[in-house]
Amino acid sequence: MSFLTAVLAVKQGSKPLLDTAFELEERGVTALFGPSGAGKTTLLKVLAGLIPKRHTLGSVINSKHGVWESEQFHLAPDKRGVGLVFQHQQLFPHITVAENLTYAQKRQHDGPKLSFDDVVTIFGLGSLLTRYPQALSGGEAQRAALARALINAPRLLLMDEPLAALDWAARTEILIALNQIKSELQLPMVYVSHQWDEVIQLADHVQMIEHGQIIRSEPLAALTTDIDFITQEQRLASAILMTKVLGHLPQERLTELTLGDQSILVPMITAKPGADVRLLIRMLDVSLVAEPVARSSILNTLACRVAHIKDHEGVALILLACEGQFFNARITGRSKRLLELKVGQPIFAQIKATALNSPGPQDG
Amino acid sequence: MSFLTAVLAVKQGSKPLLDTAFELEERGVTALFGPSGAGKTTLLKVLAGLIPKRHTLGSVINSKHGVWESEQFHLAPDKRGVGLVFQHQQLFPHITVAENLTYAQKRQHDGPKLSFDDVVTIFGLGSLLTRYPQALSGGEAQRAALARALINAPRLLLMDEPLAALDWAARTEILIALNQIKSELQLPMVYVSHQWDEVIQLADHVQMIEHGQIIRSEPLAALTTDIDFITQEQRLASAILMTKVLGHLPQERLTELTLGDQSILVPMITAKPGADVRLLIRMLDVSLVAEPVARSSILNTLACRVAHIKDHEGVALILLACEGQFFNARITGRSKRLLELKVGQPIFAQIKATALNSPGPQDG
Amino acid sequence: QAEGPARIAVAANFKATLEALIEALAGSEPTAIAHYQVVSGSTGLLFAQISAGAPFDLFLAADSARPEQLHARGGFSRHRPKAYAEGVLALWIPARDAPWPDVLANFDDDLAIANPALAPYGAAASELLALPLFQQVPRQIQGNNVNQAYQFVETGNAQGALISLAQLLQAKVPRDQYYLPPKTQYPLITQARILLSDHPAARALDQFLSTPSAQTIIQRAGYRSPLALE
Amino acid sequence: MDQDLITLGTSIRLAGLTTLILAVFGTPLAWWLARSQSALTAICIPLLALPLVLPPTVIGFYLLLAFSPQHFFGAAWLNWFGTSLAFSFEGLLLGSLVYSLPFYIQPMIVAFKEIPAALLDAASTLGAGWFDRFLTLILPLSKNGLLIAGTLTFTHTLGEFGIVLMIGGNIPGETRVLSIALFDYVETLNYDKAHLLAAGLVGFSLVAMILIQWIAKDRAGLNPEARR
Amino acid sequence: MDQDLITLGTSIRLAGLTTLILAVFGTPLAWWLARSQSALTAICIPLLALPLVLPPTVIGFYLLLAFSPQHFFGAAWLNWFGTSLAFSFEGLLLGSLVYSLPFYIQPMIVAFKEIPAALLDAASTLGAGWFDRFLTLILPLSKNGLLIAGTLTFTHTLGEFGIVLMIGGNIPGETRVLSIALFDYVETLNYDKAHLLAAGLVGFSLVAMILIQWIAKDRAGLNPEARR
Ligand SMILES: Nc1ncnc2c1ncn2[C@@H]1O[C@H](COP(=O)(O)OP(=O)(O)OP(=O)(O)O)[C@@H](O)[C@H]1O
Ligand SMILES: Nc1ncnc2c1ncn2[C@@H]1O[C@H](COP(=O)(O)OP(=O)(O)OP(=O)(O)O)[C@@H](O)[C@H]1O
Ligand SMILES: [Mg+2]
Ligand SMILES: [Mg+2]
Repeated sequence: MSFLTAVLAVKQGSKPLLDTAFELEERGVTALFGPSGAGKTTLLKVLAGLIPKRHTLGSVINSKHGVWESEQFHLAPDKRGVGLVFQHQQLFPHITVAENLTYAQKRQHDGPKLSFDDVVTIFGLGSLLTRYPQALSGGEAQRAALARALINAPRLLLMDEPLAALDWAARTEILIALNQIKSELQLPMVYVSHQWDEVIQLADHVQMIEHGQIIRSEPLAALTTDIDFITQEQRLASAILMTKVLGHLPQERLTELTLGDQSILVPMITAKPGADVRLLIRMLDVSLVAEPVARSSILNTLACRVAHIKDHEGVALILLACEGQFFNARITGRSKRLLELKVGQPIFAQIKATALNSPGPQDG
Repeated sequence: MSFLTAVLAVKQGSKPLLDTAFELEERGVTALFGPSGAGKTTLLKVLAGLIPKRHTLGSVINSKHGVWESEQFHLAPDKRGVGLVFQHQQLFPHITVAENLTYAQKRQHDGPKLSFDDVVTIFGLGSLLTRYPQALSGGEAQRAALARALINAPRLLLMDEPLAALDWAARTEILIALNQIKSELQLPMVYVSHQWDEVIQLADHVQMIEHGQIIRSEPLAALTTDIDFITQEQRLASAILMTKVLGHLPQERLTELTLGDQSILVPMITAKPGADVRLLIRMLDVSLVAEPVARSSILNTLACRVAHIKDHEGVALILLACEGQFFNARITGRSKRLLELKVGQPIFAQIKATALNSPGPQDG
Repeated sequence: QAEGPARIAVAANFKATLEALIEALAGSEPTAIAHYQVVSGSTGLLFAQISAGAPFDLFLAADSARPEQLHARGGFSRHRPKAYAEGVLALWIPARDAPWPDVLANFDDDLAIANPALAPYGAAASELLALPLFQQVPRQIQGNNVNQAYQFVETGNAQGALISLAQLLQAKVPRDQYYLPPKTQYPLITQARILLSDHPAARALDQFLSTPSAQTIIQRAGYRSPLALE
Repeated sequence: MDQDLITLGTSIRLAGLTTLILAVFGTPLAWWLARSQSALTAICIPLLALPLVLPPTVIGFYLLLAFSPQHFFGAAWLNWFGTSLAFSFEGLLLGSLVYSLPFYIQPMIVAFKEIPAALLDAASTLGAGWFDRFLTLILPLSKNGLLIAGTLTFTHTLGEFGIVLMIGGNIPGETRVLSIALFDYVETLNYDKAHLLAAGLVGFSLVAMILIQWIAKDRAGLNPEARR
Repeated sequence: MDQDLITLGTSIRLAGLTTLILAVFGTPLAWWLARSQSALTAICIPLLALPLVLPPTVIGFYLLLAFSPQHFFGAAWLNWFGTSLAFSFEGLLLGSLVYSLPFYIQPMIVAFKEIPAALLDAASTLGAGWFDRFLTLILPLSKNGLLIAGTLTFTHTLGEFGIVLMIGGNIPGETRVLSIALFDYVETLNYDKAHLLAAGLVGFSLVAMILIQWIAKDRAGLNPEARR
């Protein structure tokens, strides 16, 4: 079931800013991805109800909670229960950070609720509570804005590049927190970001937008193994492998994961044996060898089969099938010839253990 | 010679926001790197003269162009010739994008000058010139702000996370342009960013700031091969290798570079044979093997020597010396034992050609 | 000063009459009207201005106190103040529907008068009311001057006014709408003038005011002549 | 001076009520004028400033005409409330409202035009409805405007006497206000009393205004000091 | 009506000059009051609103005292310029300036308080000095304030007559202004002329204000419409 289905049309004068069908899954995080000026911010604003009717003629939004927008009708933003984290924060300047939070808390929607203290801890706002927004740094303001949106208990959370001004450490921490919130609170979210790394750590669905139109909408896993997509968007291409924890090797600070019958070693994570773990496999981190290398710093060699080959401007994109899941490698044409790669052929994929990424707590 | 030397002290009430010595090289880009709230924005503002004297008591700034700040003295911002690209853009809302640019152009400082058309082309503002800033998307506004600062011909350009709201493609393009501007116009720049990838593509010097103090200030190359730094900041660790173009292999879309006596193949770039090329080697992209692997998708295997080993929480950081230059590998403790690594020992480093990055135009 | 027209400062209630007087003075020679500039205002205001050195040549006050004061203070005029008119109080009740005695006995509506502190007609009216003129003293609505008191009634907001006869004549109010209380029942409302300069036109007007023809005009306008009394 | 105290009371009541009523009804009106896209506002804003071009006494005269039971408005009022507007405190209040409206509304329009729409958007996604936003954002964010509009209205109503005299009729304890008393003293050359009263009025107003300013002081640092 | 035309000329000259002079000198003053951190401003803002609490006639009276050659200021003026201030157009202008100052300054303070400091910072790094910033940023960004402050000042000066009557002396062609003429017509029960003049004044002002608003129309979309 979907959280909402919509036809979105936004015009500025005669210029269409948005003109597309849109559907949002009931569960999980949908990443909205697209170039600058594609209409991402505009899309979030229509969903939140912030664009006045005269600009949205022709839009229809049917949500799980009722009609939000139709030919004659426009449900006021404060009635939609949609949280929005703005690109430019928009903290209320006349009250402190703490008051910004309580403002949102007092007006909670009927979505999943977080306590004040939890939110303050998650976003590291402890020392900033008595500050006025003007006295925050860019990253501090962004954290406060996220906190304010979450404590408001929205039914749907829209986030417009919420981590753009954050350093790596804060970003990682908040991504982990958002992942927890997603799974524990089952709060549906739309996440706009230019950072594919962020998207892939958080998203379940990806929608690509360009020139005001949703041009793709797919589960993350489908997208990352779609060879055409990968060809087009090589810079983005990463895949997700679903694995389970087999056990930990504390003295080596490694965790052993199983992927079907094979095993993969990754830097130690906290998940319990048997837990599901999502592994990020970046195309660029995969190398192929004809046979396993004895003495190499690369710990993981997976036996795979070539599922698809696509030549593209001197580079070969290889879709690899391994225990029923897929991931990609990107190699040069020269390497392809050297390895005499063909579809269906068995091959060994080397993945650096250190290159693996999982959304749970982990070392860098 | 340095562009400026300074002692910076900024207080808000009794709270010190900045309290540090600071020096800026005359040439090249200095990256200012540090966590959220460290004082980066504050530092740029003192340099630009935007913090009033009563908050900067004790600050002294001596620039190449004269004294900017001393015990009694505060040179007005409009006299310093310092360009500043703000975290929140600050385009003038009452005039169009084109008028924002001409505003800056009419008030050019005596720094290196770019033409209106060049700036518009570099930042892709062609279709936005008649728009008012309110009608720009986040990324569009950021490009316009950068353009405005550059067309103003500053002597020194300060940029506060100028690419944070940009998508990957725009970011890459602008980084390339900034690199060109750096080398062609010799405009000194300070660049604040949370993205180490950006820093490493652009910067010549790196200064790390924390709690209002500059804790490190080094040439990029020194920093990226400093094993202690790498240990601490593993997520950042990349190294730069200085190479020269040997020739191109157009049919394979590869370019051959030389590193001393060895050669490296990278996706084809446009630089002419003999040109200097800066290669980004990310620690995570380097794997080590005891002997070269015959049939592998990894094209480049460099003969190196282990220069230093540092064990850190189950992981081993290896500093590799190759033809007089240095780069790093990060491997698991298990791999280290497997390879029986010791300082001084010869070893082969595999680097995926596709993983190499150069600041010039290139494919992804 | 002698170059330009003579500036005559006049209490607002006398302005229309003064203009008629100037016309009469000019007689067959209409250009002579241009020798006069009439500035009207409340007596208090004009007095304050003259005290501050206003360039007026002749001052026609609505009372005799202020010309006297100007004279007494010295420095403003070597001339003596002279009375030029005497005000007549009239009780105006436009909607009168009974003989006057009944009206005086039963009137219980709002009565407009001029501010007794500022205007001599107000002070006179106030005394008249204290007599009492009416059987029960009505609520008094004060205008700044008689003209405002007149407007209160004219606009229908007040039902009666104790104001000057001159106004009623000027406004051509039918005779049956007003009643003239006996002049013995209220103090004399002597209006005095004082010459402030030697401007020839001003002198001419000053002298003209004492002539019978001028006094006739003044009487016709609803004033009594102070000269006739002497 | 007893009389003057009563008069002072009437004055303060008049100025206070005028300011209060304008604050209650004028504020939303100013918001509408500042924010509406309707072409109507382009006419309404000048229209509301029009009372200013006429001398107060003249406005007073026209109001007096309107208040008259012979005219529609005055007759209707008389019908509903049984009392006439002229020479009553209510009439005075109405006149002050008409005349002071621009002094209240115009600064408020300026203040309201500057409130960033995005902040209101943020509040509405947080679940704040129109009235909620008005109370919790619009008013606090236009504090400077409110302060100045209130000050202008209050002081101007205190000082105004042209209209007040015309439609009030200077009835002691009812429609006699301080400005008329002061005017009387000056006109009757009672300078000592005039000076005393003027000094008192000025002193009182100054202290009141400084006090209000101090209470409403900008504690958030929403001022040029703000570093971002 | 010839007379009235001259009077209209004097009125427009007075209102125009008052507005112009206040625009030139009041604008920087308002900026200083809005932006200065100095404790002085906390006193100055109320102080400048003070003329409003006194009835215009009373202010006029005090001004008349000040203008009188028996007092320091009047004497000094006479010394320097050889003419007296009272009953001259210059005196009228001075009086109007004093009385209209708050109407100009207060809305400008509101407008100026809202200008984002960061935009000024941006301009100064681009090389714009103080005066440059004032002309190219501060003024355009406070256009709404300027418009409203100007309108208030102009209309109020047109309509004001208490001060003008007191210190001007109602001298035709020199200090007789439209508001006094209108006042006179009403006072002397000359209603037809009064209605005509009032209608003319109101009509003229309305057209002028709508025109100015239209010229100064917000073409940048700095309004609630602005989508960000
Ligand atoms: N008021 C307006 N008038 C005209 N065009 C507008 C207006 N507002 C936005 N646009 C255009 O609409 C398009 C979509 O804008 P939007 O802000 O949704 O982009 P975005 O996808 O969020 O981009 P970014 O990643 O840069 O923030 C952009 O091309 C922008 O220039
Ligand atoms: N007016 C103020 N009062 C108190 N503290 C302030 C004020 N302004 C800034 N700070 C604090 O000063 C520190 C430095 O701020 P600054 O904006 O320079 O950080 P930054 O390094 O740019 O961070 P970011 O990457 O998040 O933008 C922050 O901790 C911030 O909270
Ligand atoms: Mg956007
Ligand atoms: Mg910052």
